[in-house]
Amino acid sequence: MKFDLTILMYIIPSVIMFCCGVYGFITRKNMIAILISLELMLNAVDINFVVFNRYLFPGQMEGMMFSLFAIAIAAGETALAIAIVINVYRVVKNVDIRELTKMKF
Amino acid sequence: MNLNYTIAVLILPFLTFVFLGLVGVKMKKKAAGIVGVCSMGVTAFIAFAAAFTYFFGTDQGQVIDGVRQQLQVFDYTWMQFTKNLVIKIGVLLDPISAMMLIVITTVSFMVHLYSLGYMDGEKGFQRYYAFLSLFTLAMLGLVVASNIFQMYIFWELVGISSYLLIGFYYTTPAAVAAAKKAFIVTRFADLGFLIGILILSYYTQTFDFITLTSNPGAVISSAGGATFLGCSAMAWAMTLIFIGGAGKSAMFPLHIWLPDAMEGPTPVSALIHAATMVVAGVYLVARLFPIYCLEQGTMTIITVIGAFTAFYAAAVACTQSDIKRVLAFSTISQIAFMMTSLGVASQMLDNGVGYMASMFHLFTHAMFKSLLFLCAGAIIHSVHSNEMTAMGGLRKYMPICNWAFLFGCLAISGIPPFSGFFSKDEILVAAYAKSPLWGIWLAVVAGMTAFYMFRLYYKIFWWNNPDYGDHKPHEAPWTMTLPLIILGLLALCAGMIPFGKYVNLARTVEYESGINWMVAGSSVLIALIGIGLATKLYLKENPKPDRMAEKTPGLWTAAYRRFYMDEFYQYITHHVIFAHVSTPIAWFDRHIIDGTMNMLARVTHSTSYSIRRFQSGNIQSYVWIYLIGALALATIVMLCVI
Amino acid sequence: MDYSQFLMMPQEIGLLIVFLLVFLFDTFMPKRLQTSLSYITCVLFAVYTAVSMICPLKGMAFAGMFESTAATFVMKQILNIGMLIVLIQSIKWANEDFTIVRRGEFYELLLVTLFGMYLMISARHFLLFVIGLESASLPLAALVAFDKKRYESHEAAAKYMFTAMFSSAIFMMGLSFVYGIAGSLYFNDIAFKVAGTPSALLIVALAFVISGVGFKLSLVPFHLWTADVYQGAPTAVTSYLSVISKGAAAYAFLIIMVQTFGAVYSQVWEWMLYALIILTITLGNLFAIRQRNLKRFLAFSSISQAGYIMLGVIAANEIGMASLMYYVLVYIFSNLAAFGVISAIENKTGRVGMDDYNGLYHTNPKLAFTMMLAMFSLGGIPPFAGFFSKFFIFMGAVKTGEVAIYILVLIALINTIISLYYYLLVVKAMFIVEGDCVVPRIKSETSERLGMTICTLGIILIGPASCIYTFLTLVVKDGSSMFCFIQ
Amino acid sequence: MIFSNILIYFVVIPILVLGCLFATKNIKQVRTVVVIGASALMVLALYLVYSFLQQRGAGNASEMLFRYDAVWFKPLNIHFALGVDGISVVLILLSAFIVFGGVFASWRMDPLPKEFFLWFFLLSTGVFGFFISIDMFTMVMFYEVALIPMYLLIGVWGSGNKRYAAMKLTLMLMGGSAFLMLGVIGIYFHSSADPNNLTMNILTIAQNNAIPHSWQYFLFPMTFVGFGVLGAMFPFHTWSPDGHAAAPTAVSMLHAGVLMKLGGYGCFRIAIFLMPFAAQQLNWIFLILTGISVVYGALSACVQTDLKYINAYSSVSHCGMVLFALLMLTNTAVTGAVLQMLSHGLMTALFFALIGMIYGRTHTRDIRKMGGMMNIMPYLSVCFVIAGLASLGLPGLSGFVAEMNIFVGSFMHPDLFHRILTIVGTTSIVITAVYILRMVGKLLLGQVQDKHHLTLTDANWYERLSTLTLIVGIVTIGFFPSFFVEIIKNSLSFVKALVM
Repeated sequence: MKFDLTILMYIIPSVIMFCCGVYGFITRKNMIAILISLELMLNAVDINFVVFNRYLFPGQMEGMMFSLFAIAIAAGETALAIAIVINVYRVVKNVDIRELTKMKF
Repeated sequence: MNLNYTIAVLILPFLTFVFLGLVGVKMKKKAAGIVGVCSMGVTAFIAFAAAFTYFFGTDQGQVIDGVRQQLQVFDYTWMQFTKNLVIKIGVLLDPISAMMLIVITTVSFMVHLYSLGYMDGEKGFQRYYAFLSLFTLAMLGLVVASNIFQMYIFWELVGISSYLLIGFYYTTPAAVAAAKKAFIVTRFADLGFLIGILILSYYTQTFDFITLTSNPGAVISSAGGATFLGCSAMAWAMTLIFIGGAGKSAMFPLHIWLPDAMEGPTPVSALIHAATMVVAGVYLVARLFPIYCLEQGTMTIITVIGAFTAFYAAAVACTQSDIKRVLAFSTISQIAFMMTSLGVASQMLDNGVGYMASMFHLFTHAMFKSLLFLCAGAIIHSVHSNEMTAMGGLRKYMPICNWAFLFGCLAISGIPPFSGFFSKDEILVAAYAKSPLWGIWLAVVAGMTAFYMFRLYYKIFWWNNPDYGDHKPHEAPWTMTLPLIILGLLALCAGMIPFGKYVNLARTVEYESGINWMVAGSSVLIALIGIGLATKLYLKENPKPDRMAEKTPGLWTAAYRRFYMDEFYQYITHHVIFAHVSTPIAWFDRHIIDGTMNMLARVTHSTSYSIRRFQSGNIQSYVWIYLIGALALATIVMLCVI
Repeated sequence: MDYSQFLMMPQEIGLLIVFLLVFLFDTFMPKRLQTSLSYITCVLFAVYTAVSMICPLKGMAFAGMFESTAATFVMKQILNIGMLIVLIQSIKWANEDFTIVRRGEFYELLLVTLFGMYLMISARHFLLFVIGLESASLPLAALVAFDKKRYESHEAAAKYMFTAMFSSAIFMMGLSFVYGIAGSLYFNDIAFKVAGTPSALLIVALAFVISGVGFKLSLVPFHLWTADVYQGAPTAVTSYLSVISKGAAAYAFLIIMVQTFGAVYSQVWEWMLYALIILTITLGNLFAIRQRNLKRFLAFSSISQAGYIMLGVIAANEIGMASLMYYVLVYIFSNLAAFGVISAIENKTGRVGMDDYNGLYHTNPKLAFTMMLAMFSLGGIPPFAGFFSKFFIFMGAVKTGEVAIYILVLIALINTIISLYYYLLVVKAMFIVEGDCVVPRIKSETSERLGMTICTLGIILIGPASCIYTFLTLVVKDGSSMFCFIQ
Repeated sequence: MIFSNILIYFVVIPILVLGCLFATKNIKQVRTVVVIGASALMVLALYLVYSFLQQRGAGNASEMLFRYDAVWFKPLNIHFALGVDGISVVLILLSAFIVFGGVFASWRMDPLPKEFFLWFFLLSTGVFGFFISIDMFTMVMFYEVALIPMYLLIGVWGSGNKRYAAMKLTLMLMGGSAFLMLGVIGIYFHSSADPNNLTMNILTIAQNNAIPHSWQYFLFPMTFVGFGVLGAMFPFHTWSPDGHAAAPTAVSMLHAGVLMKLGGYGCFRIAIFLMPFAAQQLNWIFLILTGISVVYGALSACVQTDLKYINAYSSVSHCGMVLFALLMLTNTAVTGAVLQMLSHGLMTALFFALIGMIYGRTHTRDIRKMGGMMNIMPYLSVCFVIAGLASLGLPGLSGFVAEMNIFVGSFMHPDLFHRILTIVGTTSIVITAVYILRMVGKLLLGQVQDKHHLTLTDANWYERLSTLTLIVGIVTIGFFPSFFVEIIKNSLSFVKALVM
């Protein structure tokens, strides 16, 4: 496999996006912000798939299809995550992820 | 008549032992004693019959071409190590074993009889007879052993029965300690014996005495020049075997157990620690004598150790105050005589007169020493003390005992015509023949013997006349005096036997031996000097002996304390082995070895505790570790692959 | 579209039918019959399990994205058995006042996750696999949060959800790389493409993929959610998580690794797994030593068990695969026995601490006995099934013949001593420690007893009954062509 | 049919006993069941010896008799294979004796007698199973079956620091079995030159003799250390003092008497037998270790004050002797090792039984606090003395024949190094005498130390039965060693062809 310049132009931003997502996940306190970071990561994945499909394997649609499914899954995940966050909020009146450390060691 | 029946001398005591051991407790004491005595009587009868048939019979092929044959009259394979190395339980009849049969059964029977009176009323009377039977069995098995491993087996059994009998009064701490000491010291020596057997059998591939002794040259050459630490393998083997014998026969420096062993009942001392067991070492050397003959180095060791022990024990005996201790040291000294005699003997020199003398002395010594011990027993029985200070003037109260004891003393001092004279004379002859040094040395020791024996005699029967109070000493009952009389007579006349005709190294029927009057005269003279000195010092109560002791305090105390040998051993065992070997090992085991195991557990635990912060409960740190983990996986593999 | 291909997935369809029936019952059942829902579910599921036994079909569906083989069929049946036991054991809990209003959801979610696991097992295309993976894990997050009145349940759900999302993002990132390299997401196609010297991208991709599946299996260092979630979740869900979810993931992991990346076995993922196994077993054990909460304790124990299961993957041969399935089966019985006891006691007294079990034998001998059998089986003590499964999985690993694997197995074996230590701690608490037992004499429900009896019988019988292992080997042999890529 | 084979009953009977015990209601029933079970085992063992000898007498010279072979796990070629040779036969007999004695020694077990006997018989199942197996898998399985009950037996019914001791013992022994398991698996994968024909059957493996030498260097230490832990080999012996000190009487008996024999038997049957090459090449390492065990255990015993510790260290010494002799690889030494197993089994069991009985009366095991027991309980004391004498190798009792076979056999080794080690080993007979006599002297002889002891009673009937059983064994071996040597002999001629 050879990366030409065009593909890199897409891949590098997507990797940066992914890293930003990871960074956000690790540094943010607010759970919603963390969810947003997760979305960034998942979207980077989608970009990857689409770009690989478009530039490397143009004769098929596998990557595209995967992206579609991944988006759907991400949506489902987020919905569920938000539900859980709300649940947590109801109990502790807080969405700071660093407060969720009652169970440890 | 076939000599196979000789095996009965082993079976009978064994059955008696088992019988008395199992049902003895349920029996009346008297009955148990009578069972023991009768069984011993029958055993003695059989042994005598066997011995007499052997020496005087003609129809068994005992004598071929004027040489007495070694007869293997019983043979049973007990355990087979390999095709050649087989432990057999057998009966080997040859001059020395036949002679020993007589000695052992005689003394044993006397002691059995004597004990009826002596042990009367003791707790554990039945047990006592059971152990006596066990001892007799072991001792007889030892002497008739047809192979060296059988000898070792019975050797051990002798040791254990000695342990049991010394510790007979098991509630007395001193007896318990003495028994333990006796067993462990002899066990230590037995280790040498065992290793010696291992080496010997490794090279010769046989345990059998007949095979070993009939061709000693082949035995020596079988090692094929193998050496270990500069000495030939056979020299090691024979020296180690001698160490076994030295332990049993209480040679210096392994003698320390014998004086303590006097804590046992006196008849036991008479039987085991005077007449029979302690001569086992001598017997062992005699048994393997043809091989020893060819190992001159070992022979020198035997001679030196024997001669030194003889002197040492005699010196100690001069100062002891416990009558049994004196007798014990005298026993050590006398056995050392026999040992030296073997050491100086050789095939070439004088046709092995030393060998014959040694056996002869063994024979006579058994008679007069057991007599002396039994007398001592009778005295203790009536005075209730072992100490000379509690005695004196007993000749009036115990005339038979007095005469018997005097006979014994004369015999041991070598005054003709008592038996000791003849045998000791032969020993001196052999020693002179080897080297005048040994001869003079032994003659001096013989003088000392006469001195301390008469010191003992006078202190007991003369000296002063203390006030015995209500408990006047009295003559012992007939069961005790009868053996004294018989043994006294034996002590008187046993020397008259033309011993050399029956027992000699070449086992020939014809044997030239006569009294060497030169040697005999001088030795008698020395003995008389010793007796005279003792008479001067001890006949009547006087302060001279004490003054003499005060003049040489160091020497006297040292001799009285047996030249500190016990303290030395005590130091070695308790302060070196127990305190500086065993205790550190036990500590090492608990703290280092076990500590390592515990440490493994503790390290696991503390690791577990210290890594708990990874499980911090914080999702972000979880994710962080997750990511690092995934990347690390990739990195490591990348580094390896690319 | 060829509808006949749905015939290739009878188990999935059966499960869907069960799901629908439960859903219908739940929706239209009159209130007074509500308590019977749990029994109905159990019966339905049992019937389904039994019926599906008779029609093992082999073949492909959806253009080869879905494959049904003898092995997948058996694996699903194994999961079914575990599921059945979980269902039986949870009856008591589901009928509690608090849960009864929502227990319909409980069963539906459980069945859906199982469906997802079926897909994971049968997937031969990563798209289907991801769908299976997600549908197996998302409902579980809801289940973990099921116990609304307990704070721990929420915390656990949040932890599970966030880490799961993160891990699936990483996993899909890895997949995108794989796609970039291979141009296909079919397992078989990828297998041909990845052969040869591995590129850096492939190694990163593999690390990501492994971490994604390792998350489900809770391999160290992807395991950190496990303990918290196991502790926080309702016991019924914990037991489900610890056995069924883990079993399905293990099998899927094996298939992915062997069938897809077999060509880079000795170059790449053998060593990755090597490190993971050592870490997983050792750290799992080290953490387990200190635990006083039994659910948390079993979480760490299950982490280390996962390490042992992975030995079957690193073996990458038929014995390894058969042993892996066997191990999962045994593990289901052993772990569910333990959870059965825990939930029986928790339901009555609310206690899950190890100290609460002190002297349990004196008040509840049968529970203590069952627990002890479970512990022994988990610790690999004969004649219980755990011994056999451990022995076979070691044999599978050693069959590779590499010295490194011998060392790995040795490390694993030494770790069994540590694990034995903490399993014995439980036994010690129940049998040896004196003092008054805080747990009174309990009369457990019939359903609980039934569940425990099944597990006990399983623990005792599965080992010596050699036909099971033999059967699994035959099943594996049937699809052994997938090992042809292993290099 | 498997049930036509006599051997299987050695496993079936204990399992039946287990089943019956579950059904028992009171102590009387428990006792009835266990007595019947133990007696049945004893009768069976005697019958086995009888029929074994009969078969040998009829000229059946094959190495293993009573063979039975059934495929168990076909894919891995694991069989349920049974067979005994002379060594296993005598060890089975020993186990039966000790189980019998152990049942009576724990007659008054309290609390939970039923559970006690459950574990007790589970342990027996393992022991017998181990001895009758010739398939490595079943051997390892039964081996571990025998180990694990120890944990509960010590933990629940023990005394003193029992939790620590039980855990330590179990973990150390299982640690050994971890090495062992790897060794066994390794052997399996090298058992045959043909990779499709791998086997767990030790006879086949020995016949194939296909384990590459390089692998033997690895697998031999694995298996030897694995079993050596149970045989109390030097650095791995520390479970023994603690474990024995904490264990209840019958458990100590069974453990020291039988279980430690599994170690020696396993070392022989798996390590040495299957890997003769490595056994010859590597034996010097293990000879040094076991030689240390022999002397070191004995020296440690000299300064202990707890009766059980003395005996535990003495076991270390004596069991070290077993392994020591096995490694010498000479016919006589191996015979000696087997005899030593028998002898040590019986006399240690007797020792532990007596210590338990004395402890049950005086409630102390410190020899400094006791004395003069001979006056108070003559029967027990006499038994104690007999056990002691057997231990220090008195001719006529079992210890002597074993040790002499070992020493003579070891000394026949052509290598000087081995002979010197043998001499080091022989020193143990002196050290043994030291600690045995010290123990006997302090405990039994002398004055009564504690006047409360004066009221104690002597043995009752079940204690007498228990001790007598063992003494009969000790004396029988001591008097008729050739009977046992005869049983073992055929098994060794086959070994000899392989090893020497």
